[in-house]
Amino acid sequence: MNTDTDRDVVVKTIQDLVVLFSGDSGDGMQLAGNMFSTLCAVLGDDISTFPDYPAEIRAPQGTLGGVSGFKVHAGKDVLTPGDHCDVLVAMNPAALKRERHMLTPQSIVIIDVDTFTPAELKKAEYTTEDPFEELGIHNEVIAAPFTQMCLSSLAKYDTPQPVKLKSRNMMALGLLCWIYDRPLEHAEEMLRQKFASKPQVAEANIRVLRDGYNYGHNVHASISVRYKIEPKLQTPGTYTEISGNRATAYGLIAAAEKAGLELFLGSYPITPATDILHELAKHKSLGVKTVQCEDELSGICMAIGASYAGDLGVTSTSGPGLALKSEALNLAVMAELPLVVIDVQRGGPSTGLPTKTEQADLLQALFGRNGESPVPVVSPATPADCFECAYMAAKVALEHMTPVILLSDAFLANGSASWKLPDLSKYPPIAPHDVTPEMASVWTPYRRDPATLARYRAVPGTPGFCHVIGGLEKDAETGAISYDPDNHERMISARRRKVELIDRDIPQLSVRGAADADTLVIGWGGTYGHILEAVDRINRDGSRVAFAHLQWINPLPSNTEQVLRRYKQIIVCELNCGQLAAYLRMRYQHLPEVRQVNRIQGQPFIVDELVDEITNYLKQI
Amino acid sequence: MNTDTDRDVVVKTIQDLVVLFSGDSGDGMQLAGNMFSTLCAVLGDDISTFPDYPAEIRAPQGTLGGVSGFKVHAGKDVLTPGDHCDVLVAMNPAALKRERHMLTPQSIVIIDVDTFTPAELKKAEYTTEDPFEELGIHNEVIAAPFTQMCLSSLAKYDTPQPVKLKSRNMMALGLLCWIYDRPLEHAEEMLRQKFASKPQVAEANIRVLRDGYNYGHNVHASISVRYKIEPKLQTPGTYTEISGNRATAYGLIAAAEKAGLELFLGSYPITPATDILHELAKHKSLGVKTVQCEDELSGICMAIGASYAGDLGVTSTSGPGLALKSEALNLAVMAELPLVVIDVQRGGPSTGLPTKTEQADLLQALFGRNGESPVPVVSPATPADCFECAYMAAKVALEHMTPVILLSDAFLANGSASWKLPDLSKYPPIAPHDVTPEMASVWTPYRRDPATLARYRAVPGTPGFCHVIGGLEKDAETGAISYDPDNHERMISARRRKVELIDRDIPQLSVRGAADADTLVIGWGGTYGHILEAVDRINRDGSRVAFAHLQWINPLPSNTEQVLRRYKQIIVCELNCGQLAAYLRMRYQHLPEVRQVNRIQGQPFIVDELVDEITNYLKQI
Amino acid sequence: METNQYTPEDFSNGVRGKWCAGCGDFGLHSSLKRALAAVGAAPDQTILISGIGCSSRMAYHVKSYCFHTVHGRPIAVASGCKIANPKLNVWVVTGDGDCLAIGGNHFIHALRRNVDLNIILLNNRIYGLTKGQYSPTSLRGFVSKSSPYGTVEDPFRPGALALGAEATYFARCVATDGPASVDVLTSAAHHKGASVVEVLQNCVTFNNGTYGDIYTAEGRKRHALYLEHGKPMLFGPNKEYGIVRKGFELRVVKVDGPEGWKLKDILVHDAHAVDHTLQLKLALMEGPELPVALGVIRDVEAPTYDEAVMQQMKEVSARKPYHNFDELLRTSDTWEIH
Amino acid sequence: METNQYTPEDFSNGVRGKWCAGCGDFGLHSSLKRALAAVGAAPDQTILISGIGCSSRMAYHVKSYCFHTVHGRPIAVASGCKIANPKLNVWVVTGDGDCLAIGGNHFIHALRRNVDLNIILLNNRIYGLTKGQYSPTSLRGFVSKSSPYGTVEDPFRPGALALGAEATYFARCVATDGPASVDVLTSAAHHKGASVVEVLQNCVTFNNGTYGDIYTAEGRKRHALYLEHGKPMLFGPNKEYGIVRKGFELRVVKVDGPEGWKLKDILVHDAHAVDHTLQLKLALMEGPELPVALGVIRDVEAPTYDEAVMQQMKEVSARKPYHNFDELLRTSDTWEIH
Ligand SMILES: Cc1ncc(C[n+]2csc(CCOP(=O)(O)OP(=O)(O)O)c2C)c(N)n1
Ligand SMILES: Cc1ncc(C[n+]2csc(CCOP(=O)(O)OP(=O)(O)O)c2C)c(N)n1
Ligand code: SF4
Ligand code: SF4
Ligand SMILES: [Mg+2]
Ligand SMILES: [Mg+2]
Repeated sequence: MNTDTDRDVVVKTIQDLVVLFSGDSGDGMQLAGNMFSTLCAVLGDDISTFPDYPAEIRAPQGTLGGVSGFKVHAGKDVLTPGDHCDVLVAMNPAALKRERHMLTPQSIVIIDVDTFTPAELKKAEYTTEDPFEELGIHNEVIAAPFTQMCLSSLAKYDTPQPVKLKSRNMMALGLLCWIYDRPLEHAEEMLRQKFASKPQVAEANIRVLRDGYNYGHNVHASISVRYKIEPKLQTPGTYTEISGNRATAYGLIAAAEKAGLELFLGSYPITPATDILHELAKHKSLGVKTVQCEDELSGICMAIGASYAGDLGVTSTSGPGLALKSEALNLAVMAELPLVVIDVQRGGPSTGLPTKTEQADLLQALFGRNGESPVPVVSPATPADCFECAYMAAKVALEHMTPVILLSDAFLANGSASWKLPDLSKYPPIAPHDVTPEMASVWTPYRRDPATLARYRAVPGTPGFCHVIGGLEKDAETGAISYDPDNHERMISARRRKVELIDRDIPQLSVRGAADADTLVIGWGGTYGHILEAVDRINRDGSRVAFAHLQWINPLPSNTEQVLRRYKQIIVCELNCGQLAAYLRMRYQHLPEVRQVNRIQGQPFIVDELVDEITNYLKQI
Repeated sequence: MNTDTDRDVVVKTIQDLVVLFSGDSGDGMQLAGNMFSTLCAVLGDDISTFPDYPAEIRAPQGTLGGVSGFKVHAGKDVLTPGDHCDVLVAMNPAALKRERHMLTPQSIVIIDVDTFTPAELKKAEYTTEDPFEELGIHNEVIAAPFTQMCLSSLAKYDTPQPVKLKSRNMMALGLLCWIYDRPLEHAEEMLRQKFASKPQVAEANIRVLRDGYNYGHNVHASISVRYKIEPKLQTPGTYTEISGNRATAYGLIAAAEKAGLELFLGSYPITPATDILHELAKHKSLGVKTVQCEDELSGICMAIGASYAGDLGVTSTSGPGLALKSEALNLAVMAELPLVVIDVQRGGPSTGLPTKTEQADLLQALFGRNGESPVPVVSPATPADCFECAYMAAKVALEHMTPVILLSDAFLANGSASWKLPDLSKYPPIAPHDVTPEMASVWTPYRRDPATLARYRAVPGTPGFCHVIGGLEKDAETGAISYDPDNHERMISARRRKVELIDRDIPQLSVRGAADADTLVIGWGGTYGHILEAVDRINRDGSRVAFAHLQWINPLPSNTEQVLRRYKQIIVCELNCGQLAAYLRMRYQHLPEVRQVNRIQGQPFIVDELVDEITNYLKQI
Repeated sequence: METNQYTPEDFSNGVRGKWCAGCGDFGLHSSLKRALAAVGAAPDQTILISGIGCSSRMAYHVKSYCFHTVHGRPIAVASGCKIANPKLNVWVVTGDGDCLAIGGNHFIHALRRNVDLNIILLNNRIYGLTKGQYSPTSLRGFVSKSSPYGTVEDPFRPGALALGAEATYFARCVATDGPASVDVLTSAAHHKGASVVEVLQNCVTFNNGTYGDIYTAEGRKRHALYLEHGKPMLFGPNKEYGIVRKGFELRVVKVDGPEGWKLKDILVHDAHAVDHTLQLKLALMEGPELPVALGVIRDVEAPTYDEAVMQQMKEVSARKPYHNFDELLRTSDTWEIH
Repeated sequence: METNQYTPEDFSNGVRGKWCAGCGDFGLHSSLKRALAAVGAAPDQTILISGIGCSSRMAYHVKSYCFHTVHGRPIAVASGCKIANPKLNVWVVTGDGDCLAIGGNHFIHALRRNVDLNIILLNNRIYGLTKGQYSPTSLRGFVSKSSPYGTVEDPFRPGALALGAEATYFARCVATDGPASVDVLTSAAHHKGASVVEVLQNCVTFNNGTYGDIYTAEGRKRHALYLEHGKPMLFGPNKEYGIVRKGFELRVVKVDGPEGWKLKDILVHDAHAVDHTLQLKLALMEGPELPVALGVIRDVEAPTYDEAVMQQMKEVSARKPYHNFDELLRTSDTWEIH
């Protein structure tokens, strides 16, 4: 590799960097972005990524509807994929147009100049011949002839031209690696692995990648700066890059192993949850059973059946699927069986915005069932936290004999971060709440553990515990069907109290930020990074705000009320119309003023906007 | 008929009367009760009835599980079926045991003494031979040999004995008619109608009925008092007796006629909602189409399809069915189509207590769907109010282009009251929000009426309005699929605002009871009568309480907040764990103290208990 | 019947059935306990899953691991049980509404997948528990509470639907026909894969007499064909009638009668034939021309889903280098930070 | 094709299909517009209902009253439309996932009820829109994102399932086989009752080549049997092969070949036969022994649900004394208070 001693180019050291790879759905932007983020992570950067792809199957090539993007934020203390980008790679005019709002005056734009033809401009609905003028972009532009370069790189191969052009993304990646000083070795290794069965393809891609890198070197006269990202001092250890969906799958696998059970997933494919099914389907060597069911109802019912029969039963879906599962979920509530229900939220209502993110299933998760039906709800803050939450969800389900809902979202699910491999031996044990042989003479199905009110599971096959459970109300003592008024009230309250008692197993709510603040900002789920960044910035700028983030929403951490009452105002930030805010008011009377910052646009928060709105509220007390 | 001049028996005039008919499932208690209530209503009494039958298919004859009851409250200002009974008719020992808690020291007990044999006592799990002593019952008992009397009444017929004994209930009814001075003519007419196709059966029953009446006359020495219920001055007019489910069906029929549409019901049978399907299935001569669908999902989807194609689409179910319908309900939210969804609530969660009453589906109705999904919710206060609410639900659905949920419950559905036949010409018009030919050039599917934000329905078959709608988010202007962030936010808020604007069409919240009260008692749905009776009693007893009852829960009447803020404390009474209370807190910040009276026993409130709990709270401010 | 260590009483939990007097469910209940004993698995190795309906109340009257689930879903729940633990015997008790109305989708998919379940479909052509609405098996024109003027739709024929959904096993019995029911249930249990046993069951309360004289021993003598694998299809009080093929049709003929048909002309039942043409025709036979087929109509070997899952797990396990979570982690693309 | 006032262009809304280049949905899209024109109903008298899937996107590309509903439910929604207004032409466009996985129950019940819908089932044996999971029609062993080691279940055969659910109409065509598709779709529209058209459709992106050479004109010449009612079942480049019955089996023979089979021995297709034995066998034919049947396999008259509902309303209306709400009220047991 040609690593020269940059004579004419200024090398700047920066803290972090946001690159947005953007192009047509067929341009391989997800791969380029993914590889770039890994290259950064390998060098010790924090990373946060955000893929944003169209819901359309295949919008016509070159049109605005077909633009697919992948944002990578890498560097020090990276919490979000970033509101803006430092570099926009636009592989065609449509990409430039769609993503122009991501630019700041300082951003660099890299385009494949070969695609800026009148025909392509027309497809992207430009009305003039000067796209930059038309869009009012006055940034530094690197107009690289990626198409031509890619073709000449691969001149010696006799594959058809459209196939060759599939490597254009590597040209862009190579150039970026040169500008940001990322050595290519690891990237080449990744390509070799990805195309292990097609070495020719790997070789071609590596060739283009190197030529892209060299192009940077050769033309550096036209590039004013090169950058070095200041390395972050990360905790030493072994790292990988992980998406939220994969972390969720891993958390379940880890929990099943810890509990000594086999893992059973009953699921029906649905965006953006399907990758959990895909991931778990691979791991048959770990005793993981996955059944792609005929529908969502079957998905949850099979998981309930598996759980009844002794597995760790899990079902995964997105919002519309959770709606379909709600009737059967109540069976698990009533039969008091362990079950993990994963809802990777997307834009709603109905089919809504299937590939976009949103946090609008919270009230559905809490209340979307007939009758009084308390179900624990937990929600991860980051892609890596999906691992922790899935693990805890399974632990709570098995130990407290209850279904648990895990509320992830499209942003967490598809986004990724670097992740220090966990040491499972350090994780808390998981003890399924099963009968022991001694109980045989006294056990009845709804006898409860006085400490947790969990009933004891008698797994079919266990000698001496034949019994019947089901969806009808049962006598607390005998387990027989009961329509007795007092018994019903007793059982309703036991089911409720059982869920409340889980608060002993979950961490207290902790508060970050200014200690003497009057205002508490509170959030939940995948908005964590954005809110934290906003709060940090506000505190750095001299105002004082505290910040708390809820992982468990039902039960709430036992100190929640006390924390909330400490402040003069509470600002709840969420990607819906105010569901957590409503829930907090519902739970606690006479709270301090609850204010709301809500976005419901299918997109993550923009930190700038959060800062503005929170700051505005600060002025109002 | 032998109407004598009661020489030895005291005749007392009373205000009202509660009779509880109780016996084995096969003893015809529902029929006897129903007839008695009609006889009272015909004489001008207010009535309120409460059937309470077992969920078991057929518990063994004579056992506690097989007891079936029917309570009739008749007289002046009758609001509920009554906490206790003035007369308990117990056709067997099991009935006596099951219903003993309904007795006050003044109650009269009428038994069929022929059934109090050792064998029957054993079936009913008595341990001694003196059931009254064993149960501690010291009331006045009329021990009538109904069985023997019935057999001798019918001696001349050669039907088998078990068939003859099916008329035992008429013996009891006849006796009651004598004691409470209800002439038999109307009862005989009812029997003739009921058994129109079997005149022999009618004749036999009439014979037993008359003999029961005469028995009262003949043995009056052993009955200390006869009663006369003071007639109530009801509004003159034509009356009938109506159950909540029939009133619901009638309200829909009336609304469809008013709107000039055909009525379409897509439904799957489920207790206690099935009678709505049964009732509507009869009325094909009114253009009512009913489809018994393969499941609840089909039920709502067929109704949506019918609504799309121009009918008034309705689907009816109970809680578990509402859960199953929730995904498709969101399609109606997103497609903005008119639809009435009826949930006759029962005890939950899951299959729960299928024949018992409960109000625990409120939060499910409000929030049980993925995404931000506002749906109007209305709930009737009495069986007759089911008519008004069904009518209004249809009106709102058609005029505001939205699904509407009607929350009835088992108590309302099966209970009945006398009902003055409505004059449909006095009801507000219903104008489906359909396109007009002039709109053809400017119309797009999500163009809205500025006054209501309702879009305009273009019914297939209308020339010039071909279009596509669906569950994906759509552009507000063009109606094309849109993933645009701002458009999504705009549509979310339009859907929300549209529902809020319905408050212009619904009555203001009115307050009854003491004008200077510090405490407001508030309720919703079928608990109306019980709460009102409790509040009236408290006010009569010298304390001061105001009372408001919510019919519309979403949107809330526009003056709700203002009303609530007038008081020092708000007591929310409901048959759940506090769902309306939670909702009010969620909706309005810093309300006065919200207190709760909750029962969740599968039974209506007991007025005495309401009085106690409310009175207790009164002491606390 | 095999001899083994369990008796029908071992599967009795002592709770008396709460069906109406004369309900066919009583008959099936006693046959089921006898069949369970005959199969020979212990009560605690047996799972019985039901949905909601009169029929589904069976779960309260059998001593085993019983789960009374929600309406329409027992087959899905049972599939989860069986796939989780293929060693257990899993039974489903369901009704025509539970299985074929709300549960139709799970029914057809379980058959297609061939999950090793024993599905007892108590077909009374009515919704009993909800007190008398027509069901997907009610005959056209049937008057019920929800069809006061008669239905305007044809019923499913469970055999046709099952075979259309790739069923490997289908059998039929009459609820009150004890010995034949026990035989069929036992055979269903021995079949590896999804077995459907359609039980013709009379609902005395809401649909009395729906099966006409097939419901009586006398009627069956004349109008039922008890199928036996490998045996000629003979029926009638003296087995004097038989079934023959004519083109693609079936016909009833008198053996040794004036038309000259001989025993050798009579079709021989092949329950194991993979092609289901004749089996389907047998399942669809009905009066007055043809007798009603009882017994095991189809019973074909095919890989079961639950075993195939286990098999695949074994194979993959043997091939893959990681067998616990820690090893899984090491398969990722990782890097070290020092 | 009939001549009438509408052209395929009248059913075009000008929005270009967003399927992958080469997707079979394009072919069906153009055949559908041609069939709609051939049927002769106006665009605004036509309803097209779809679920969710690549195939279901059809709703955005036809000018008529279109409703893109939710996954699995288009047949239920369409049934409501048709029963509400039987005068309209109601089409359903659905996929193998939408119709046979999540939508399976509505599919079988709509067929049983015989609601007059025209159901176009685009069968690509894959979930396209969610980017490549196996479907209920994927062949055993199929490797996909959700079955990395191959599936362990057999597929549905849509013809068998449809006929098992009492379908009165079943036809099959290949998405790219324009004229034959137009014929079949037109015939489906003319059929009174529920018609199922299985369209063999290639998903170039996730399941390319699943139909082998049947997907090419050349392959069909050799391996497809185009059925025509009343015509002998002949196929092959020169129609030199035919189908004959042997017992309950079908066999391919060479006409006028060495084995001596004559044209008169060849089975004649009877799409209108009520007994579906032979039709089912035709629907299930597959290589290598047998050709794949295309065209109208079954087309039988039977009362439709929507018309029967209307009929019953008329009859009851003529009998009942009340015809508006006020008259209904008067039928109750009432009394006067003065
Ligand atoms: C989700 C849901 N929908 C509807 C019901 C009401 N329901 C209970 S059983 C039943 C039908 C039972 O019919 P079937 O399965 O034939 O059983 P049978 O009582 O005839 O034995 C219905 C509609 C329910 N319990 N749950
Ligand atoms: C309730 C629900 N579950 C799952 C999905 C996700 N989903 C959308 S389309 C689809 C499968 C589509 O397959 P198919 O019907 O065969 O259509 P194709 O794309 O192959 O044409 C799935 C699983 C959804 N949109 N809604
Ligand atoms: S209603 Fe019918 S099916 Fe149910 S228990 Fe009674 S007789 Fe049996
Ligand atoms: S994914 Fe397959 S089915 Fe979908 S549009 Fe592309 S080729 Fe067609
Ligand atoms: Mg039944
Ligand atoms: Mg498909």
